[in-house]
Amino acid sequence: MLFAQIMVNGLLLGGLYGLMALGMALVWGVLNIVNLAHGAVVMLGGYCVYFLFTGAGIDPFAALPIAMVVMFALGYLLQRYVLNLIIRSAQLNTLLITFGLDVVLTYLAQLAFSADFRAINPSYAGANLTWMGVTIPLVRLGAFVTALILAGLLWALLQRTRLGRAIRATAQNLVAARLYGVNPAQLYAVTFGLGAALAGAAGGLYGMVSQVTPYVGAALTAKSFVITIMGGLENPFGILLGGVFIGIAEALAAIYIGPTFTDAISFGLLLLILVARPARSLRGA
Amino acid sequence: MSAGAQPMLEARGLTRRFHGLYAVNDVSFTLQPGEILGLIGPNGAGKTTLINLISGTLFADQGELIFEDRRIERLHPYQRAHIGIGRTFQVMKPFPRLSVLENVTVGALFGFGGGERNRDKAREQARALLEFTGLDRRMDQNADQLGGPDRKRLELAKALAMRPKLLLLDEVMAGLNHVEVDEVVTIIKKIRDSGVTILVIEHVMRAIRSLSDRIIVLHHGEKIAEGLPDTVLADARVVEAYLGKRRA
Amino acid sequence: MGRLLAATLAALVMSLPVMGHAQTKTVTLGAALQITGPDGNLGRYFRDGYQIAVDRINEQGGLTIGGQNYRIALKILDSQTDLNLSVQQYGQLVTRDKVDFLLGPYNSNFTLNDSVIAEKYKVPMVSGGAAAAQIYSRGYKYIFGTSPPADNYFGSTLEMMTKLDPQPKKIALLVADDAFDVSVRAGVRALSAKDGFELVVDQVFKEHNADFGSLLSLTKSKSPDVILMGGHETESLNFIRQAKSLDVNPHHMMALTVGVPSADFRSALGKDAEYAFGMTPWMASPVIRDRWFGDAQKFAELFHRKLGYEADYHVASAVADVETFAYALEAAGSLDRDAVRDAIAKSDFESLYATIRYGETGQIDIPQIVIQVQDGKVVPVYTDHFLNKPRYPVPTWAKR
Amino acid sequence: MVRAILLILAVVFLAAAPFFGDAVMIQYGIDALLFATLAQAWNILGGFTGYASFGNSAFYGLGTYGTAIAMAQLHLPFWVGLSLGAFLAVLCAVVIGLPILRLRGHYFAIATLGLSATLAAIISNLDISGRNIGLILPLTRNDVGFYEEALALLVASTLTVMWIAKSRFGMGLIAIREDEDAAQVMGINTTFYKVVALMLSAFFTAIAGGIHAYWITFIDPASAFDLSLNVRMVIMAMFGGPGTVLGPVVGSFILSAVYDALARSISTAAALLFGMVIVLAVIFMPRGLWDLGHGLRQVGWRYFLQNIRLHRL
Repeated sequence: MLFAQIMVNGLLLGGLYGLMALGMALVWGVLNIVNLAHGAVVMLGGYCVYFLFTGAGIDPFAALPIAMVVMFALGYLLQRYVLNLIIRSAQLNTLLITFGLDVVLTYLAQLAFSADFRAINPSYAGANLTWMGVTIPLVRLGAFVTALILAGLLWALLQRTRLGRAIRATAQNLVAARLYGVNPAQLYAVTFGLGAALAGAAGGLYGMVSQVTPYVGAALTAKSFVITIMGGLENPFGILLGGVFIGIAEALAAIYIGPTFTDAISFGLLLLILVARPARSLRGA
Repeated sequence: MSAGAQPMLEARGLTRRFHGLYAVNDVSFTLQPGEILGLIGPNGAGKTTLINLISGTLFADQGELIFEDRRIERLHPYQRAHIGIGRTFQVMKPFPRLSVLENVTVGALFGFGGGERNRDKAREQARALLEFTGLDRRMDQNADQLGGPDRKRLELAKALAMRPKLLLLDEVMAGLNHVEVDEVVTIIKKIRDSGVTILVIEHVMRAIRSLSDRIIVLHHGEKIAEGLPDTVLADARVVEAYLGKRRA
Repeated sequence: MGRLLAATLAALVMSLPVMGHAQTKTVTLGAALQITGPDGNLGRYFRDGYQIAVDRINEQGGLTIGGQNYRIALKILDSQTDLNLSVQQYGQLVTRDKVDFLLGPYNSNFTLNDSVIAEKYKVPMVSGGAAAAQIYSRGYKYIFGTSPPADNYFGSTLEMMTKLDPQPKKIALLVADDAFDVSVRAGVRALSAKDGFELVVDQVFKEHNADFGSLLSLTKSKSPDVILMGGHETESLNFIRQAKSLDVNPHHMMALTVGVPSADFRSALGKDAEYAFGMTPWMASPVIRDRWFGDAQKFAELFHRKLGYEADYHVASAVADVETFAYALEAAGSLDRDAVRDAIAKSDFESLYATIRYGETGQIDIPQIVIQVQDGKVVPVYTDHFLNKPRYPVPTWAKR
Repeated sequence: MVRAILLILAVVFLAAAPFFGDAVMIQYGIDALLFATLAQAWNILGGFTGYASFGNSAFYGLGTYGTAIAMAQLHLPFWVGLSLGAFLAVLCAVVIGLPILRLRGHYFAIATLGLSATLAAIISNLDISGRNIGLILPLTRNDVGFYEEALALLVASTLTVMWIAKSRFGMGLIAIREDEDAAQVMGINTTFYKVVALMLSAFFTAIAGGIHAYWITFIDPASAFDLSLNVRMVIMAMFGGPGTVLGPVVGSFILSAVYDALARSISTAAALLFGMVIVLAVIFMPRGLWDLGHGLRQVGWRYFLQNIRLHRL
């Protein structure tokens, strides 16, 4: 019974992890930017939902789309007017600039919202249902389903729409993208915006199961890294699967190895996977 | 090609697949000391892959490579460079933010036998080679500021600086005008006369005909013809596979 | 540059009144606090606590040291929760800003590092926010602390548990792996062996852990009577919310080392904070007398009026730190650091925080008052006897 | 020649500085010198081969813990601790360097990041390293001594880089940075070269960590394996000029001073401004001060616009 419960915990948590990594994987795969400010955007999404909930009384799940729009706008502007300026610069420079952005966003959040922690706490936050002796927290279930829906939407967008095809073509090479008649600067900004929107949704959900402070970003960025590497850059559902894998691995490790080993496990797995993969398949990316 | 002569390089049944498709399939040939062997074939025939297999940039899935009595198919690229195999790249790989002189100095510092240990001496050797290839005017420019023809020359000078016994040339004349092609042909002949064995991939037929002692033809990864230039270029299969395709 | 200028001007203006009284001298206390950065929400308690104490003492005529009238000045720097910067800033306070004495930063880790500066330069430091045993067990002579020892945090809670009906037997103990909480754990293990409690769960989790799913499920499967949890506020908050969503109910009660006394924490939890047991070494009670503020309750009211939020034990502890210097300076009769250091070691006075007496190692030892959230308010329940009736046993999440 | 004399004068000046400056200057100096060493050590691999390591904080942590374990747990002298730390770091560089130096670009960066996080997590679970609580080293009141040690280490690492920049070995590293495939076929044993560069980098980083540990007297996993420390090494090296001899040193001195001044005068917004400085620096001078110097001399202020034109989409 404990085992089943642990598996369910890991699965549900993993869905949220996966959603968190989805935006990072999209931006990484298409724009070849490893966005160190990703966690900061997740954090801002959390604040967004928090204020919509406490300030305007909007249900947190209903507030998710609004937060996504706001984060899309932020992501669009960041890419269009900052990141696009250095996109052809050395690869390390994209890491550095997104690190700088992470610092800026974090400290702006600290100035605007203070270091107090904010939990998004709707009346049903602690509700759960029991099924065959396993307790399923409703909010986490909701988060998991949301992750599935958003991954599905992203998949459909990439596969079924003209915009999506242009984005995928960009991932292959920039020249191909021009054939779709899309302005690459615009396309880059839209892609980054989509990534930010997904991060924003993840942030809202994260605030419901945990809490938001200006400083949660770095840990979430690190987690997203691990999952992105696990899931690969190709398929949104692969990313979700990566998240679930890490979620379950951590949940099991906490019980059967020791709760202080969760980080050792997830980062150890990251290292192992990178080292074990055939070198050629990782080259140049 | 007398049976008694010791070949510089011998390939036996070289095979390399990508995602299940054969890029090079069961190719065998020999290369005699002091010879210039032309390697031709249509785009995608596996020419560059073959050079990659010889230089070690890629490992063969099957087959043997014998260089001067020595099995080399499992050697790393740098080890092959140390025993005297040098190459150029079709997609040129200069060190973009180094000067032309430094680019060539790298070749002299490493290459055959591990190269020259002293950086000053290596630089002197490089300077001499730049004069030989006609690049001495551009010595202090960064490699990424060179135009196409000069880049080709640089590619050649870098490979020569390694003092190779066997030189693999991958389309060093593509994009050059007539005058420039003739210059390069002269240079290559001079290189051969200095005792270097050469394998050359080329699309410029005029050049390949005048350069090569022998020619082999690849098509879909397989060797379809081998022999003297005039004979091979008249071969019906070659005309169909290669020339025919070019005209289409 | 403009800001720098403004800051300089402000400093000049502030120092004007002092210059006005030719006979009044100044003694300066310095601290590098976590005003911004991840610890910013607790760092500000210390900033505000130090400031209100200094202001109050000055308003009431300052101090008389060796027959000379003194005012206290306070120099506070923001370490931005950057450990390296914090050490540097303490060095700067001592050697460049020439402060006379040091007040501590928040949290054990920073104090461990910063007290090295105090020891190096032989400047007494009184710290209000560091309980870990390690700080005081190094044999350092210049560090004093007004946080009670971590290993006794659950002491009064366990004592209370022996007197409750129904009597709890099985304890689930979950603590973070930082210095403070590991000391807490050692204390609970020793005490529960003595009092005959059984530790059915005894787990250490990673500091800053955000997900307690596995640990809570494990706890649930062992059906303990009591859950004792030790971690930072963020961890405690996650722990309670996730306990609810996973329907984890100890049979009788749940108690936490930190969080319950802080308004920020309770408001983030809302109704879910109800029934939680916690602890504080301090309550805003009118029976605790103080030379400058009258009593603890009056202090709390003044603090709320001035700062707009509720004082908790961090603030009271910070005030006690300043008062320690006030008393010690008057006792020493000079600003000589070694004389003041010896006077601090001999401290024995009533403050709004507690009776201040430093032990052998320099750390104060005062009991924790067990508190419980009842109808949204913090109610003191137990010290060495019951103060108020605890709501016990605690109902399950479903029955609330 | 003039340059050599100037450099020697600069070192003599720095060595004499603590006898004239006050205690804060010395303290600030120790930090700045150690940071410069870290930037210089990062430069050996990152600047010359272009492999951006985020695992130097792992070497720093190993140096820190080697020293601390030797001194606090085994009661051995400082120099034994330093050697132990350096040995552990260099060993780690060899063992882990072989597999991860095959990875390129972002994948290498992330693998090294994973290395650092994994080591931190392991250290925080070991008894000998004091678990997550950390270790306390004996207190020494000798900041001038620490200052001179830090300076000596910086000089040693800079001399090493100077040698690299002039040697055949360094030429090999640079060739790897410029085009690794080409470097290989030209006869450079790229794996060997990269591993040696990583080992050198690990060595100096670990020693810096050990000195810092003894100076600060308290270490724990969070401070020993601090990722932001690694990011600072990268920023300082990049700001000064990666792959140059003095760029990382000058860059880190300038950034340390800027950060210090910001933190002192406008405390609260310092980190925010520092973040903005990074963003602006990447946009307007992506190749560091050295290149900026050349660029300004050649094209003046248009250098900044030229960078944008060169690197924008």
